[in-house]
Amino acid sequence: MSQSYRLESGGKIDRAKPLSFTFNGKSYGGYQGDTLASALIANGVKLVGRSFKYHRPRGFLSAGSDEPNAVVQLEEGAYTDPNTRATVVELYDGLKAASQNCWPSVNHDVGEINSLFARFLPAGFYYKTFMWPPKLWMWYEERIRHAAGMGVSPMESDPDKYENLYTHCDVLIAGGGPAGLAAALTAGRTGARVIIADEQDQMGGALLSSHDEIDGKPAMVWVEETLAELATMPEVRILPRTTVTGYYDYNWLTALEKVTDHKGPGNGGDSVRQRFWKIRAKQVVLATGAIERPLVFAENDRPGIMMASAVRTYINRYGVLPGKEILVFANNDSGYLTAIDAIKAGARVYVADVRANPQGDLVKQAEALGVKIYRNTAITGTRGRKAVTGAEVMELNEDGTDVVGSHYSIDCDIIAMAGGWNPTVHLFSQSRGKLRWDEAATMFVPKEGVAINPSRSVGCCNGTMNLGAVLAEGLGAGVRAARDAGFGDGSAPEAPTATIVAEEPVRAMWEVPCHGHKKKFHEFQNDSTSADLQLATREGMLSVEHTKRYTTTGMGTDQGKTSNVTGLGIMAAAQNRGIPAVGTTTFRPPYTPQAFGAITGQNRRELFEQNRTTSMQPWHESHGAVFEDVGDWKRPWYFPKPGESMHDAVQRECKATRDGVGIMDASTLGKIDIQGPDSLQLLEMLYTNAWAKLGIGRCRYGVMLNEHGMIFDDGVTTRLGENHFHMTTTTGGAARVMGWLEEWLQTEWPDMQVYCTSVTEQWAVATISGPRARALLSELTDIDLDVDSLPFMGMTEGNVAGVPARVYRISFTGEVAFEINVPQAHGLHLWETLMALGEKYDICPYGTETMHVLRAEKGFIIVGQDTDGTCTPMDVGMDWIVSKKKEDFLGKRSFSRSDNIKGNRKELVGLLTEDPKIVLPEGAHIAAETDPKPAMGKYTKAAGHVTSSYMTPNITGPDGEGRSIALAVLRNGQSRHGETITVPLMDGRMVKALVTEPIFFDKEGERTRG
Amino acid sequence: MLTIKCPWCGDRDLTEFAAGGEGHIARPLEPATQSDAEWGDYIYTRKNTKGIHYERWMHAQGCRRWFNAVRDTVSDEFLAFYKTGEPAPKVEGDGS
Amino acid sequence: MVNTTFDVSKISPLDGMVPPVGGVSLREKSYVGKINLRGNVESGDFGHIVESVLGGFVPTTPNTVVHYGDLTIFWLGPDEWLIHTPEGGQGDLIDRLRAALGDTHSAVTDVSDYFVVIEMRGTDCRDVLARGCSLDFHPRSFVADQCAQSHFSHANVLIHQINDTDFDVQVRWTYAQYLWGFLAEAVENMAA
Amino acid sequence: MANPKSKYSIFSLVRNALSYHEGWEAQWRSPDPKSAYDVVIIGGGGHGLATAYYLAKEHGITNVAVLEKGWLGGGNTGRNTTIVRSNYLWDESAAIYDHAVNLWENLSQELNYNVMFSPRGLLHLAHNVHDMQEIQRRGNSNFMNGIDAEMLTPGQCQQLVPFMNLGCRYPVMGGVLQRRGGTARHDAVAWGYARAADALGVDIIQKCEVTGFDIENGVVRGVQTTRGNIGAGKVGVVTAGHSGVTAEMAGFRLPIESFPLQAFVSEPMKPVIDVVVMSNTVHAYISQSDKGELVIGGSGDPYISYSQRGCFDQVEHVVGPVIELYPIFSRVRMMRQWGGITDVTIDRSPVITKTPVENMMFNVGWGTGGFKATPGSGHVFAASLAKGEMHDIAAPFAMDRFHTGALIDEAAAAAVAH
Ligand SMILES: Cc1cc2nc3c(=O)[nH]c(=O)nc-3n(C[C@H](O)[C@H](O)[C@H](O)COP(=O)(O)OP(=O)(O)OC[C@H]3O[C@@H](n4cnc5c(N)ncnc54)[C@H](O)[C@@H]3O)c2cc1C
Ligand SMILES: NC(=O)c1ccc[n+]([C@@H]2O[C@H](COP(=O)([O-])OP(=O)(O)OC[C@H]3O[C@@H](n4cnc5c(N)ncnc54)[C@H](O)[C@@H]3O)[C@@H](O)[C@H]2O)c1
Ligand SMILES: Cc1cc2nc3c(=O)[nH]c(=O)nc-3n(C[C@H](O)[C@H](O)[C@H](O)COP(=O)(O)O)c2cc1C
Ligand SMILES: [Zn+2]
Repeated sequence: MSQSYRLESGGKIDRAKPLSFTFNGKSYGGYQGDTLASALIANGVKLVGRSFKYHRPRGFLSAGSDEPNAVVQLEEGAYTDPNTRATVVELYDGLKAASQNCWPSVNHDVGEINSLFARFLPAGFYYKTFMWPPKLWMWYEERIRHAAGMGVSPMESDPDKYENLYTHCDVLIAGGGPAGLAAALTAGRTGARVIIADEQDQMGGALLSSHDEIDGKPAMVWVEETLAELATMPEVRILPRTTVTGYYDYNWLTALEKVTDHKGPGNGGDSVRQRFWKIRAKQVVLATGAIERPLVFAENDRPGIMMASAVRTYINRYGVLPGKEILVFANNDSGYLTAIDAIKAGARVYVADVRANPQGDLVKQAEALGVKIYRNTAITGTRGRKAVTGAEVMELNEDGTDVVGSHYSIDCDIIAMAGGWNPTVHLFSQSRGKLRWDEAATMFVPKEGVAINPSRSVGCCNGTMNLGAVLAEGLGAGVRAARDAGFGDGSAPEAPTATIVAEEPVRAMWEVPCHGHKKKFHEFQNDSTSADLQLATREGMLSVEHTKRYTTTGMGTDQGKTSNVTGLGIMAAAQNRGIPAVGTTTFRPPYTPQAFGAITGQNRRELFEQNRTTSMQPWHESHGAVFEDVGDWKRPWYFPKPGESMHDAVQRECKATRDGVGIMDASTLGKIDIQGPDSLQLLEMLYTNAWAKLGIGRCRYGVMLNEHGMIFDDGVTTRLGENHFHMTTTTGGAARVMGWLEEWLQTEWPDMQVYCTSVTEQWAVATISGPRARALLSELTDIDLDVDSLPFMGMTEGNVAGVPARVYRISFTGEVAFEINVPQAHGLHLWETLMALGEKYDICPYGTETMHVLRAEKGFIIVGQDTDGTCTPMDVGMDWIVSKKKEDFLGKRSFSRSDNIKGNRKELVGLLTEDPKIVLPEGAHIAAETDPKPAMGKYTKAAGHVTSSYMTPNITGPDGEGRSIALAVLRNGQSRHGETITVPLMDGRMVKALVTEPIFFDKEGERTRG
Repeated sequence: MLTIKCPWCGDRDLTEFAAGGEGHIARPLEPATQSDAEWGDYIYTRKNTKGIHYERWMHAQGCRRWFNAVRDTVSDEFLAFYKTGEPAPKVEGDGS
Repeated sequence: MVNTTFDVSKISPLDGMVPPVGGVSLREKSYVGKINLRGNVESGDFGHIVESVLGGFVPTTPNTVVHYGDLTIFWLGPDEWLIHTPEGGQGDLIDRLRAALGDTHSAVTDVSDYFVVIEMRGTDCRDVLARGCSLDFHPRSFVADQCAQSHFSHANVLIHQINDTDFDVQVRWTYAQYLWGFLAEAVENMAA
Repeated sequence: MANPKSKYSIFSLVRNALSYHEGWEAQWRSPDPKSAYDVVIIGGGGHGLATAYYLAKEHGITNVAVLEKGWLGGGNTGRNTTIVRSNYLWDESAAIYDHAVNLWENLSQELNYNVMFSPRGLLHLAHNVHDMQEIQRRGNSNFMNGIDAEMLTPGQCQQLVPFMNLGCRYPVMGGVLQRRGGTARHDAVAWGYARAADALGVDIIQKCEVTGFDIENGVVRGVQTTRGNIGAGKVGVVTAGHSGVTAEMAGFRLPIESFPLQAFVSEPMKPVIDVVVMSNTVHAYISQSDKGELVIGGSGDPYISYSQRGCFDQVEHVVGPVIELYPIFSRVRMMRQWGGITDVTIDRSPVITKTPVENMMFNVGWGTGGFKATPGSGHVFAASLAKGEMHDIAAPFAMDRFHTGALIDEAAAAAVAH
């Protein structure tokens, strides 16, 4: 029989549904209902992986999400999942898994050599060595990096889909054991909205592995009945396979639901693989149970050394008896439950109990069944290389600090550790709850929560271990949570009767004594031993946080679920103080690791972020535009004709616009409609220039400053009526400016009578520019386009292409230009009409690049390119735009700060390279000196940098062809026109350029006004 | 995830709001008369209180109104919400 | 020479978007007229003047919707409302509002093309909305003719519950395709 | 009194192994505070410890105490994403961060403590034309300042990170690489400085919170602490997240606000990404620690908080771009998530300064990006404290810049500074 450890009957597996799978390339069989771990154990596999540091052989420790050892690489290729706990993987047909952190194989791992040197690799050894010779560190580091890590990252894109969603409820219950189910039942009965989530595939918690009775019937009957009643409640949602991973403020929790993982890769159909829940709960009930603690004894990490409760789970839930000869090592009564179930299942069973003379009910029951009990006994060593084959035991002295007498051997293939219980207080602690150390029970239990995160802990996670009491607590918490959320009166039904066993107290023994220097692990994944903890103490790492980081205790994929408290006990002893004085480390989300893809959910690829486009987009796309990202917009960058490079296209577009007519989509500019009697007053405060004299139907350019006096946006604002303005902003600045206006209006000047409404998307804007623009426009409107009727910086309304439009004579190119605004829905119509009628004018669509070249020819700045948040209007040569008369406007006061008036500021200039064919790279810096061959690094004070730089066909060099132009900021630049400066390039070239005024084309502006 | 009570829309997720920093900072009425130090303090200097903090929020993805709140910056518990222009409520534990 | 015979066409960002197959149907409600209205209902005549034009008072309970004839009026803020009119009806209504308001401090702005409205119909609307919006749409918390501005993933939205099951979602023009894609994927994921 | 320590080396490791490591001494003592010190440093983070070390080492001032309210290195030093680089835009910043990188390069040997400084290269990505202009400007500025910078094409970026999705929503248009940038082991930095300072006689006093100052006629005379009053000739305040609180105690305010900044790690994996990659436009940065976890961070929460935690939306804002840029990490799992308190100035540059109180200097405001400066900051601050005058490199960072307007605005041109 291949599954030689499988019991003939029993367990919640479906023997009628056999499954096959492979581990490390070898095929095995299991059943529906198995986990990968239970199936491997059924097949006698004990060695699963290698530990992090020493590459020691490791097997299965637990049967749940607390597993530190049996961590495997699940599946291959695009579906591979590193670091997957075999104990939570539901078996499916065809599953493939492999050991990690070993080479060439888990059986023969070269890394095991580390184990031989383990003595030289105590905690933190790497801080003490690898320093000489210094050059070699990077070589050592590469070795260290390769030795570390565990699983292997997927190297292909994830084929699976995920989703995340928000939900709200009155009562969220984390954990579906008896406590959680009881709470759900009573909360649900009040009609409250209840969510109960459990990380396992079935509800029932510990009852799935026990023989407990409720009301005289098997406890699972109660579970079934409870689930059946819950299923009738429309407001109750039951979420199996769902881990509550994070508890954030204001009772906001995250949960990860594994929707199709259990079906195997690619078998989920169209469904998402995982669903990430973001839950806002009025009340939370934590019913997360407890995690059993290992005992820290000599050589306690061999495969086959497991948690006692896990052994019991494998027997009762999965029908697997993990060993034939089981030695239970206990410091409390719960190990006897395992002993009893194991002997009943046919194993030979021994118990070594560190307590002097245990005589409780369970002890007696076990003894009666033939379990051999060694009282006052410690395990002092184990045998077996890849699987445990036996243990050495010795008697303890009176206070349990040493072992005495002679040792004797027990042959066994499983050692089941029952070291007591740690309430699963992770979520409670994440909610900022404080813990209390219960000395008698030797456990941390919830003490007090905080007001913003109302929760109740019930059952084992509250330190309540007895099933009857667990149920009573759950039932009570459910109704009270519902009441506090506004449902029911809070009175709880009587709890059913349940199995009660009288238990004797646990004997805390954080480190089990032995003779000699044998390794005793408290942290299995990261190979941290009690000696490491003691070393940390010796080295002065007295804070628990230091010890954690020095020894890496609790820093593995299990985050120390089994190791942390035992570690504290050992530290406390080493430091000669109590566990509460040592304290815990901080519990942080997530409870168990969660896939990044699930957190992202749908927000990926096309839905990662919006692609904002204008109504003219269909035309741009069908005419080959290349797009540029500007904020979240996609804007046409240039329109290459077949075979054209970007350079070719831009030169052509630049020329065509100056010579004839160009058209560009300017719809993305921010637009704000401003109305109200105090609108003018608002503008006077926002802009540096004066606005009072602006006539109706007239436009004016303005720059906006922050209170630091630095430019942060610019644009043209038009007076539409006495108290009505239309403001434009930069594309990227639209939201910022709108927010700026609202903030001042609402918080500083609430008495100003002004309303601002964003109209960015209301208007589609086509700008036509160039000497033939007027002729073209006159073909599709009866608006009088004559210079006198519609002068430069004028605006008029009328029909264009048959739709109502506003036409602004604003120009960013220095040509006669019309910005035609129509309602967005007509934008494409307007554009297509212009293109059709423009054909005979050789109309040329151009993108943002050409716009940038043309405006640079005119010396118009781009905020954010020629300015950077450290530029005043004076710095960019716009003194003219700063009113000297206005008493106040935002930012004005900052101009007179001492640094602003000390001189030597950087100022905008033009640059013309000596060689007209060299286009200076934007960002290149200007040397402060004129040394013809300066060395790199010499110019610790550069004198400025190039902000904009282009080749243009519109300004000719000596050869009659186009040349390069640039804008730059240069210290004292305004007084340096005519000087030649040097620009050292990163490729080593030194480029000479002439400083000019920052305007290269049509200096008088005649073309614009024409 | 903080829950913030917009005085108009009620409890909403933090994600709908823009934080506005310290509240009740009035812009000097006559900036021109301010010394460099006074002006610098107005623009840049903040109480940065550890404890009870009077601050501004804006319901950016909702009704777009600014309002004020009192929050303990250690526990992150909101102690009060009030509209712009209303006087700051006195809350328990505020020593200032 | 002015050409006067333009074949004027309109487009929407949702033209050609494929509706998903599943528990919720998506459809664009095309070319609704939309007016943003600002004013102070707490002092002065604004409220009554507007009432006389609209045929009823603007809603003053936050996040509610009223209907007068073929007008639907949404509360957006304590001094801000959105009016939906039938296609093309906004121009006339803006004129009438402005004329009636005269010098009363107010703002009346055409935002018909600023927004797009997506109709969501079907029993799963709440679950679809939950896939991007943090509001609580449970029938106990959100009822017919309630509205709310919020976000759906990265998009600002105005969500309006129509009846027990159906919702309208209004979104900015340039976010409409993104929102549609998101809603459609949510519908399809739920159906899978 | 000096405290000679046995040297760390492979030999001492072997020697101690033979005695089962029973022979290692404490890396630093845990002394009770003396009644007075020549210099009291407040804040036992990397910067405070480095300051104490250089005071003792370079200025012979060994009667020094470092007072730490919690455990040393438990502030931002112990919770940062460990990115080290010096490719800052402005000359003043470049000077101080490059001073630090120069010290990083020999720090393990200097301290006899392996701080695992790993100059594996730091790549900034550009995702749009504006980004390209920004990185080119910065690269050129670095070039002028003698700081290494290489402009990379998208293809060259791909070579460094073969699985990077160049064609993502905001396509990768290029990058700038600082090869001397990289990471260091955060805890080791605090511990290494602590051990070395302790060896020179510095008292490191943990669980000692400063609650007030004794100031007479504008001169600081000592500090009040949870472990009693301690006299001080000079006081250096290096309290990162709590700089507002300490300034308030001293009677003045700073242009600083304390914001949560969160980070997280994945489960450990075999080496998969060999450089540090930062992406300002999409606000995410990533590296892989020597232990194998992906270490990931982004931008801070927008409201002030002293709770060392933030809200989950910031995590979502970071995970989204990470998956967009590196789709292979979709199935990889987040293992732990945490937050720190960052003291952020308006110009994203630190405040290293004399104060209105005589003999009291502050070195704070490093915000979201001061880990990389640790050695340089401690070095120049120690010199400033020792001489009573600000070191040349520190001088531009004085707090009066917020009055004069001489900001060193690293925020203005680039979006984030980590
Ligand atoms: C998530 C995150 C990521 C980051 N990533 C990077 C990065 O990649 N690269 C980078 O360069 N920087 C990064 N930083 C910033 C960096 O961590 C900090 O700038 C740097 O560590 C500050 O060091 P410090 O020594 O000044 O402060 P800290 O290490 O915070 O030390 C200050 C100490 O002062 C103590 N203290 C405060 N008040 C008192 C008092 N009253 N009495 C006594 N002691 C007191 C505190 O307890 C604390 O230990 C990051 C920060 C965070 C939070
Ligand atoms: N003898 C003892 O000392 C002892 C010890 C342990 C348990 N028990 C028995 O165990 C039962 C305890 O009942 P209970 O309900 O308190 O605990 P439980 O262990 O039965 O249930 C807890 C459940 O919570 C789930 N869970 C834990 N963390 C979770 C998370 N973050 N998200 C989702 N699910 C999570 C677990 O999968 C488990 O199903 C009782 O029957 C008790 O008698 C007894
Ligand atoms: C660079 C770096 C790497 C880390 N790696 C791990 C890790 O491998 N495992 C782990 O559990 N935590 C890791 N942490 C997080 C710490 O456990 C801890 O969360 C962090 O130092 C903040 O402290 P706190 O959570 O105790 O407040 C790492 C932190 C940093 C800064
Ligand atoms: Zn609101």
